[in-house]
Amino acid sequence: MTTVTSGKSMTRASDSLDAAKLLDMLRMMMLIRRFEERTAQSFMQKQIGGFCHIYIGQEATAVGSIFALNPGDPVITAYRDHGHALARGMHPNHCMAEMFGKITGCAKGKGGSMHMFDRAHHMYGGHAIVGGQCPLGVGLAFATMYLGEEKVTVCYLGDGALNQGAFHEAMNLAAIWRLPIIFVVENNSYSMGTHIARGTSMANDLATKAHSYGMHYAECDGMDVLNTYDVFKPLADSVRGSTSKAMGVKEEKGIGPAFVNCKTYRFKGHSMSDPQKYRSKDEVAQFEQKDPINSLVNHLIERNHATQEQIEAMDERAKQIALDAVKFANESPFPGVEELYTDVYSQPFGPYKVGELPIMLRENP
Amino acid sequence: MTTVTSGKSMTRASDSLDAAKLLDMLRMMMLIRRFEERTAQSFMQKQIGGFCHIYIGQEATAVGSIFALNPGDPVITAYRDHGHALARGMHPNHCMAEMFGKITGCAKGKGGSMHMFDRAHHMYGGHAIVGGQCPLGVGLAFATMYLGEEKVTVCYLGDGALNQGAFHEAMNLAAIWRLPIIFVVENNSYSMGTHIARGTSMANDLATKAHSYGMHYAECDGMDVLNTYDVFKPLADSVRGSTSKAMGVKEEKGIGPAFVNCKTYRFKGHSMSDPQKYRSKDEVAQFEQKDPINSLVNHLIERNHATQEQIEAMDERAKQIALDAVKFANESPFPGVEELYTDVYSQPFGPYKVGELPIMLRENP
Amino acid sequence: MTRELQFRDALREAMIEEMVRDERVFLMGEEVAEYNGAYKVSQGMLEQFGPRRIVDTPISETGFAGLGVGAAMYGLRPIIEFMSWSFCLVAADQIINNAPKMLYMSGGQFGCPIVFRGNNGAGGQLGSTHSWCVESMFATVPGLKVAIPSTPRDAKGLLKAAIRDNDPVFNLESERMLGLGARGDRDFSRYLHGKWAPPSVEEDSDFLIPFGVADVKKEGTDCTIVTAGRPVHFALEAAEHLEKEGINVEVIDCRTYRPLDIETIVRSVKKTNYCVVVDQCWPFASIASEIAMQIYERAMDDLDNKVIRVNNDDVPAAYSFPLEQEMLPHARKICEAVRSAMYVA
Amino acid sequence: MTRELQFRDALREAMIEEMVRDERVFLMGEEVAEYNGAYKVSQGMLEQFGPRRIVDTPISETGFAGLGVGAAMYGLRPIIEFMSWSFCLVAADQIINNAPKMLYMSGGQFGCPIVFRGNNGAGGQLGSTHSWCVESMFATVPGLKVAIPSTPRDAKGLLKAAIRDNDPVFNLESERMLGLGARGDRDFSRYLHGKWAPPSVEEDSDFLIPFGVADVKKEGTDCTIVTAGRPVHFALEAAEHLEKEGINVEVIDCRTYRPLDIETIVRSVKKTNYCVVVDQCWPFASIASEIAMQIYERAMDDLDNKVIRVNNDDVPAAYSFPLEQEMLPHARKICEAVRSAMYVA
Ligand SMILES: Cc1ncc(C[n+]2csc(CCOP(=O)(O)OP(=O)(O)O)c2C)c(N)n1
Ligand SMILES: Cc1ncc(C[n+]2csc(CCOP(=O)(O)OP(=O)(O)O)c2C)c(N)n1
Ligand SMILES: [Mg+2]
Ligand SMILES: [Mg+2]
Repeated sequence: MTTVTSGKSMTRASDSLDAAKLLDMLRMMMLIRRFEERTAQSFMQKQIGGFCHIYIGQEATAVGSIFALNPGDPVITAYRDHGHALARGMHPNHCMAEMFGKITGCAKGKGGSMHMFDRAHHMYGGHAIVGGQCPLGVGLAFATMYLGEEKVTVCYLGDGALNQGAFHEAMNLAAIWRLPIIFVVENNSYSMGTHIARGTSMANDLATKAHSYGMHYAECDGMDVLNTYDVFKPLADSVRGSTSKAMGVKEEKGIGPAFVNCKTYRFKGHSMSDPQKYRSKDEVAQFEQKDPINSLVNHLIERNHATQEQIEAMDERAKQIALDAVKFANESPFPGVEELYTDVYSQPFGPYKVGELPIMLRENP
Repeated sequence: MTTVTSGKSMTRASDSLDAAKLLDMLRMMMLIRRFEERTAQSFMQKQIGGFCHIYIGQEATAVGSIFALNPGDPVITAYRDHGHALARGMHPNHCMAEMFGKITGCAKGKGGSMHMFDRAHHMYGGHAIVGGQCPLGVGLAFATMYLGEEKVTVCYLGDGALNQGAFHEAMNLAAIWRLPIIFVVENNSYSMGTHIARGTSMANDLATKAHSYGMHYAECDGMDVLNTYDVFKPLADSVRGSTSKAMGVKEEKGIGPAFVNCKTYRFKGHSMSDPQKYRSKDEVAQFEQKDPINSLVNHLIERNHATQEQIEAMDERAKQIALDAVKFANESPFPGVEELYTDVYSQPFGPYKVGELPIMLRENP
Repeated sequence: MTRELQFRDALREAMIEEMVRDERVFLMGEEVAEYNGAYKVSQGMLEQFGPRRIVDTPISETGFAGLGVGAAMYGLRPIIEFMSWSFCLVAADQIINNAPKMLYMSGGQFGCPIVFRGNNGAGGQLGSTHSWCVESMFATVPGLKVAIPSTPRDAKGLLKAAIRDNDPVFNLESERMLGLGARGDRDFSRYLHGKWAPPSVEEDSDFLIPFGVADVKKEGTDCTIVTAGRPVHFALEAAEHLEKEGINVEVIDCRTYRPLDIETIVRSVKKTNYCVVVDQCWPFASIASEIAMQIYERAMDDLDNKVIRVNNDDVPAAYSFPLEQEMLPHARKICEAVRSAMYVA
Repeated sequence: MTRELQFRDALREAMIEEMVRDERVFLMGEEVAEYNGAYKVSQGMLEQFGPRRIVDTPISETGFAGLGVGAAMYGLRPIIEFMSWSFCLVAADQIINNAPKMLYMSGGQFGCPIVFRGNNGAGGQLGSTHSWCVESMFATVPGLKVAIPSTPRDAKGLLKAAIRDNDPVFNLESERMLGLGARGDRDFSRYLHGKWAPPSVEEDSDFLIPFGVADVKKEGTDCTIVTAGRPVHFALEAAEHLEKEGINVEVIDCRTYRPLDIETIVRSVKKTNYCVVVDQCWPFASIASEIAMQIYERAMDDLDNKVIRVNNDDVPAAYSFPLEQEMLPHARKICEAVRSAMYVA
């Protein structure tokens, strides 16, 4: 119960990844990066509205963890969710179109930046109320256990969510029922302008928080996609399919829930309207030294897994995909006002109507 | 930060209590016991309505802790609150009359068993939503710190409240601001029919929960009033008047907040309508051996602080006071229906009216 | 032959039948399993279904309400019991942000077939924090459905329909009604006989009461009383009194507030030309305000007087017995409202 | 001379003046101090008052809302900022159980002089969980007072009154209005000139707008529009359009919903004989239903047609710009409602 793992002291799971897989990881991080650059640009051009939280800097967190999962493992996160959606497999077009508020978006424009859902890819959404996704994640894990499935749910949260009651209730429920869930704190040290040390007691010792729930604790370098993978791969495998005597099984399987402190950093402001006076340019620059994409590139080049040209080509490709997504979003139509009254109820009454599924699902149900 | 104190290894604070003080403690525990017997009886006779939670068995907890406080230290608790109200100094007549729903009750019959308030005695109420009093307690402590007062707030909660988000948010706020507050879990092992081990992860190690907030932890034998006092007296004195740099002071005083695990037991059911199938008669009998009143009686007699006759006279007196309280409650009038519209607003409008203070306060403002 | 069935048994029958029928349905809440339910609604269900499907929770309403929503997104069909709806306030975000909006926010991808149920309204002298009536606050939220049964028959039929519904349903029961059916004829009231007990499972295992269909609990000619839930019984009590005065009221039980069957209400008002709306919430922006407003919208010209509403007094619930009794929308208030609506001095 | 004062500055002035006046007043909330407020309402206040009185919190709404209630019981006068009222749902129990009922439950012993304030209603494309309008849900709760200002003048006067009030006040601001006053004449609208800016502190440090006093924001003769908060601006926009059509509406700003100044509303309806009620909540059991109902109760005979209400569409708030815009109770809907109320085809 009081274990602390960091992926460093063990045989590294990533050692068994072949070059193709490593290049996939890089490709995905590049895609997220270029996609987010376009997102930011489109926001400035007022093609995207609402709150918009950019994932740049944290790419290794989503990619390193999600690559460690099986395709059917449920994933759920907070509002800073573009990276997770893409890493889980959402097509960039549908992701961008959603932010443009277009009918071709993953949620037909009804959700926006903070609410990326993709049923086909087991992405149970971005959620905008801080901490609110944690009980939902527990529900996903409960459902997989209830159905006897061999799955692990990954529930991401920001460090700011550590202070919400919902998070604590979720941790406790997961623990008493040994649910197959991993809570991942994407610990970028800030919730808006509040440094974690101002908002969270014992911020420097999240292990004790996990242990206070009797939960397995691990930490990883969220700026290093391989280290993140190294921590998540074995952890996900041991959490997956956990069962509990409390739910009536005779023999308990799996290690039950776990908590991962993923130390990362966001290179951009909290949202697009953040003047960032709470941190120094130096601090940002220091973390930019640890750019997760550069690190993986260096790793690949050192090991001759890729050439500089290949890398550049990949990056060009990522840029192109991001640009295509903007084009797709731009050219897509807005939902008609009749969409106001669809998707309110599955069994509608009065003025309500059943909606059509988003084209994303109709293409890939 | 990782201290654990239990009152056993240190010089005992209770050693310096003179016989008179010890007899006061006994008198109060006896009063609570006899008062609660009458409460239960009156409930069976349908003179008391609603939910009614009897404190019998837990007397040492309220008495041992409250006797360690200064008169002005704020106290707040949950719905099992008769013992705290009496220990804090509320007249039994007003306490009983409240449960009878009479105008002479501490809250003019508007609050009932679960809501015992006494402004003159710094009793900030019993509160009926599990865990809901924890943020309020933090607010009391914040106010005393804000005003620069030398006070400590004691916030009681049941073990069931450990699972509520409100409790966790309160713990964190208290910790980051070093508020002068002691959270006291009256750990009677059950929330209704749920044993703590079924509802709370790491139920056997609450120290880690406290430490996960960087909070001082102590535990005491809540069946032993002297041990309880021993733990609370030095603790209250070191928490009292704590200050915090976060609030702008230069030099921090006090040890900040603390958390006490007070192991106790309720001899009666959860409420008056509990068939108690979740625990064995043996278990109850075993704890009855540790009756807090008997223990103190034995202690006093062994040390020749009192004779058996004196003790019996005290108990007779307690019975008489309880009986008088019932008589007082019985003979008091119900509030008139015009009371429906008083005390809704301090600055009323429309149909509302300013209320008169309860006679309890008019007599002792 | 009418079964003598308590309200609590009807709720239990509904859950058991649906759990037998559909493996995805489970019941979760505080003390629902080993304790057999704080109010014995789930008595025996742990024994029948085991700890996987009848799940005791810690006191963590945000946690287990949200768990239910997540499980529903995954395809299960949770029944989440709040020991009292008063305790749902600590879970408000989960039940009114997540449950009703998931389908919309996800563009139709993730529905939320979940039932939240428990005691609503004043119990007996529980004081202001424990006496919430949540229908006014929550029926305003698009995405939810709200049922509020008044008899064992309706309790069973509505709850079964709720469990089969693909949308989130709030089922508002009443601690004061759980024992109805066991206290002799007073409860059955001569108006309700046929409408009292549901068919047994042998007779009809698919006995469902569809949402949005109001029920005329007592026919009458002189004045329409619109209500639902526990106040139906206040209204029937008032009907008995008024009958002695020669006033023959019609009592309409909305059964669900969302959807609201305004057609049935309007039809009755067009017949009686007088209307009283009774609801157990506080008056301001209440269900009663809404129903009255909708009656004006659709039948103003048929009204021979104003619509009169009867609510809780606009004050927090007091503990003291006489105060609590007076606060409720009780029969005497309803009688007065009907007389006043009908210009009877 | 009217000052060019933004809504957000008016809120800040109110807080600063009251904090200078009364040492017991403090401001607490997320990002209110070092960040100078997520929306710059509290800009500079940390510098002026220090960290004891301008307090940054973690994201713990239940914790700090409850803290405020406890501190108020002790005698302080907290101002608790919710970055958005949408986030108050996680604190619902503290704000609607503890704050408004403490005085009652304690039999008058412990009052709760506290202000909860923040942005209410749709921001700009924030989606359904971030676009709550809480007035319908919360104005139903006895023990609370609810203010909803529409101009910088009212914002200052009402907030100062709220801070001095001895009861819990919910002050419902609007992200869409914080910048009003900086965008040129459109905001000032020719109807509002005199009613725009409050006096400066030098002119009147006790400038308070009493609760329960509605304000006729525009006089008119043909139809009464009753509203408050942001929709006042929709109504004024509608008024401009309608004026061109020869319809001269009267726009009444309730300013507080609880207490509600029904007299002023009724007086106007008696004059115009037509009425439209506009509120930014969802229609069912809304403020609009309530106000309409009260108008029927008091002035039915003076109405020459039904009261028409304009609300948000009865659907969750969508993110997409055209959907969100259409959902709101905007000027076009109001114009249509007025025409229909007045039988103008
Ligand atoms: C309950 C609630 N309170 C406040 C907010 C406003 N808010 C949105 S994001 C945020 C900061 C969250 O920080 P963190 O959890 O660390 O995530 P990060 O932005 O760093 O990814 C705040 C306060 C909210 N969405 N929900
Ligand atoms: C939020 C909430 N949920 C449920 C309840 C119902 N309830 C009242 S007391 C109780 C058990 C509490 O147990 P504990 O905290 O251990 O206190 P004890 O009764 O042992 O003193 C429950 C579930 C409540 N009052 N509030
Ligand atoms: Mg963060
Ligand atoms: Mg207990």
